[in-house]
Amino acid sequence: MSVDIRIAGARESTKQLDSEEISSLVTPGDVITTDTGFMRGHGTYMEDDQLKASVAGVVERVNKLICVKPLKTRYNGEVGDVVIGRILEVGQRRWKVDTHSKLDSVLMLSSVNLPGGELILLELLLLLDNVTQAEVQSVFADGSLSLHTRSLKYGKLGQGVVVHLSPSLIKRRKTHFHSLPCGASIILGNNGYIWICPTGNEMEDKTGGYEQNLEPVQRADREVISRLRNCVLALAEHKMMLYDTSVLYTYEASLKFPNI
Amino acid sequence: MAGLELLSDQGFRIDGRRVHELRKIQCRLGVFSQADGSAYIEQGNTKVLAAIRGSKQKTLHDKVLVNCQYSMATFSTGERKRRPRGDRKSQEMTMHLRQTFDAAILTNLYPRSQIDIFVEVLQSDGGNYCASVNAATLALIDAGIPLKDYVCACSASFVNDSPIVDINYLEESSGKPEIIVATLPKSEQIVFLEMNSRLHEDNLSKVVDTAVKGCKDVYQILDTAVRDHVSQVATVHGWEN
Amino acid sequence: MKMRETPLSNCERDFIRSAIADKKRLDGRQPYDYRKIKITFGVDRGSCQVEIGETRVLAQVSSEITTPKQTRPSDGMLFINVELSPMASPGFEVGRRPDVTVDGNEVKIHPVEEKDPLPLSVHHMPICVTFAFYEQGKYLLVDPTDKEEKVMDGKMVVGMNKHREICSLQVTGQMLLLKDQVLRCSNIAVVKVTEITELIHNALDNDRQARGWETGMQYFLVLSLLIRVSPVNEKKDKGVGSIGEGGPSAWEVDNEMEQEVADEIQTVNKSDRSAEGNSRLSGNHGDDSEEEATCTLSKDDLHNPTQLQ
Amino acid sequence: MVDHVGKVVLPGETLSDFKESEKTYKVILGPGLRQESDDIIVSKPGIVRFKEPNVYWVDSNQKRYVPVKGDSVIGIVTNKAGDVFRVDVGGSELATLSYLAFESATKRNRPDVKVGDIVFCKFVVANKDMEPELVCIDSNGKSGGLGVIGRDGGYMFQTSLNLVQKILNPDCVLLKLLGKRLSFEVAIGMNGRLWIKARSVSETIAIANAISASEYMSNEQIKEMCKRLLDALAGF
Repeated sequence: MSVDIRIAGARESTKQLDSEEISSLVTPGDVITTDTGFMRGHGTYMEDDQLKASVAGVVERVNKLICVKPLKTRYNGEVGDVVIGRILEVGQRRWKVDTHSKLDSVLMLSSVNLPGGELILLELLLLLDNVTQAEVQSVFADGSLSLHTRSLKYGKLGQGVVVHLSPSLIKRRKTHFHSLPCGASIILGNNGYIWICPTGNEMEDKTGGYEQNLEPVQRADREVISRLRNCVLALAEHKMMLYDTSVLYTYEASLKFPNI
Repeated sequence: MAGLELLSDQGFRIDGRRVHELRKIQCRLGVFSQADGSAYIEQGNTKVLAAIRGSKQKTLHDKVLVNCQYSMATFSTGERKRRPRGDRKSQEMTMHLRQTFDAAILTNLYPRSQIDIFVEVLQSDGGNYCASVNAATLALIDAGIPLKDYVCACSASFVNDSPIVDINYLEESSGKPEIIVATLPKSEQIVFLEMNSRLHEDNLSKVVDTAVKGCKDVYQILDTAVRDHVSQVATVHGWEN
Repeated sequence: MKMRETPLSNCERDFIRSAIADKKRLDGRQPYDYRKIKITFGVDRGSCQVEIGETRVLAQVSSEITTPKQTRPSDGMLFINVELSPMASPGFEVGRRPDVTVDGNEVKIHPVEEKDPLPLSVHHMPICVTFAFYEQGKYLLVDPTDKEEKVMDGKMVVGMNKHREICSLQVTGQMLLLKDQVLRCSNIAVVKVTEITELIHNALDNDRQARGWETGMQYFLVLSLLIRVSPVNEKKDKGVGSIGEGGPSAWEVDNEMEQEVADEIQTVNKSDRSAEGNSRLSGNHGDDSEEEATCTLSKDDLHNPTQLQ
Repeated sequence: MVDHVGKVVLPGETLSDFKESEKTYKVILGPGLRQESDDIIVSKPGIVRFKEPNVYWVDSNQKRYVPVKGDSVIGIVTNKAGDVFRVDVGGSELATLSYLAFESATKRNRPDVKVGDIVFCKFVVANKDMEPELVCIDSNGKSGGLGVIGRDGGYMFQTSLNLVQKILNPDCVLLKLLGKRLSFEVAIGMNGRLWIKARSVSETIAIANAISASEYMSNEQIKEMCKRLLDALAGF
């Protein structure tokens, strides 16, 4: 086995760029505009009739709305987003879910497709620390999210791995579920949580995942999952956007190194 | 320390700086992957790490609760000393940091949540508060937490009728006045101000000016670092299009 | 256990704010007025009680001989111990009104037989003045009360002596100030400090007369110690003084705080060494010995400290 | 016992010879008196009071408010917890106030109450074993003056429990005197809190200070003080 050690200082950064290249880059306190005709979006605030940035990032302008998108942030939910969450607390009629947003999200019992239409004890459906996949149903005034798992696509996730990344790395696409040809499925949650699992056990039985398959996953599958996970982390390390193609290409490229 | 000359006739200080010169500042954002935001800063021989973690559900119904934890590594000073978290100095520093950032963070944007700011002094050579504030500011920016402006802190003293900026440990312990200022550099608003030892009121203005100027210089350096960091990441993101 | 403090209602907050905007205060003072200050000296020497409005602080000084720190063999030590009793306010968060009262004393043993207790040479007397700011510094109050402090954006405490030397300065709270505002406060502080210094001097004069002995220019002394110490340089001083604010910071966690503060004592006079305490907390600092007055007392004085009371 | 009335008693003293009701042969003991087997023991220092036909109690200068069913109090909303507001009334624990206990409140139509608001309300449950509970309506569902107050100004302050009793006493001239010359609104809570709203900030401050100052004054002194106060206000 060969070991390669480098000190941190010897690491090459991916690209050396002059910060002048991006003109719309702002840092907190920078004045974006003094024109009062604009609307204040995320990452900005008004002071003395000036629109100023409150975060460091790139200015985005949609018609009259100006916002600043920071590099790294907690997940700001939008209706319709696919998210992966972890159950934090089982309540009377709802679950509290960690979705990497600023406040805990809630999944109401009424927003869950109950298997067979029966009322089952909440604990039996989703336990503490279970991972679930859901869609954002609505956003409350304080920014916390209400989730639903009404479609059979959503529900509890069984065996697999979660990877936590920055939400800004996930490219918004039509679909976020992908069964990759390498024998594993990947769900790229808009909230930056990514789920990788063996293809087959989740997607086939459309029960919403509440009947759990506890059969051991084959070693070959586990290897594929681990490799995929490393590919995802490698992409994130280099701040590359994540979507099915980028993941797949990375995976294929990684096959050249069978022992990693 | 009797014969120590803080300022030579030629206008040089103990470590060879001139009166208005800061120590060398080096910094880096995003040093940890687990924290929501993190930063590392060196100001001369003072080295500080800061990390941010957000969003535990706490009950301040209308704004975010800013919580700080300041600690000094056991090896941070010449004398090896255990410094449990409850240490008085740390508590005081913790409280000052909290107040500073309470004023600078747009706290009303995150009701019912909490932002934890962890600051660890790895090596101490004077200006711990200043380096901590600067590091925490960078970490907050890294975490994408909305701030009114950067918060930059700088110290100043008054020796031989002339104000000196960014004082190191030797200058700090000389018994001369020490003034610590944290400002929002663009508007020159003072967020935090503390002074020890005796200083004649007539000189106050001069020394505060020096410290505020120091803050602006620190700001230039931090801003360059942030812009480099953001643009580096932003280009690979493909955000420019 | 920390008792629950009565929360401040929106109604009170709004009212106090609007009153301040109107340049009115709940107790009828003008914005720059101080509350009534009352200084009472205790029967024993070295104790003093100061009342500022409804805030009371008791200070007691005592001294003892200890081994000096190895690093500073010729210096004594000054300890300041501030206790905020839960009686003062339920759920003490920030020390209430800071303020004033610096009493020091000093002890020296030279040749053992003739003990001559001296008053601690307090070189200057720092007085703390508190300013409260409202609406980002638009309104300014001197000497805020408990309720006014609860409503304020932040405050600034200036410790200054009558020579216009600032000894400590602290801005706390979440607010943004401009340099000019700071300077304006320090100018107001000059006036207030002069007034209060005057008041303290008067109180001391009265006390001295009441005790019927002459202490020279300086303050009162406390104890004489009969301890046999042979080395010449053995002299230190332990003073327990209560001083206002300074570092209210750490007080939130427990109500008792013991701060070992800076120790810097110089030998000033060859024959009678006096110690000067230097405290960062209180800003009581001395290195210019302007009024170095000492006095010698007879044994009788010492043994009947309460005479003429 | 009758000779005890009006005297100062201390905790631990035993009292006897109570005047019983003629019909039931019973004696009613109020705060500060406790029965232990056959003895009646004093549990608070204060002055023994008696009211016809058979009610005894000890008047003490107690600072802590103890909730009593039916008392009107001024509380501060400290928290919203699900279906109830948690209200500080100065008692040993927070009282609850259901959001349905407001005039014309329904499950859908929640009352507009914010944390930090002050509410004028009445105790419906107040005993030592249960959490005290408040309402802002009477049995007919009408507010009758109860509810959120102080939204549009006014000042709330804390006085002693005794002072509140004193100004509510019909013999006390304070409010009548002030009311003659000044127009103001006042809400008096039995927990020692008063809310006042006069025409201007300075009048409100003056009235509040007058009330606080009147605690140990006789009616004569109060008259004198009011006269001076009103003169001073006229000179504003």
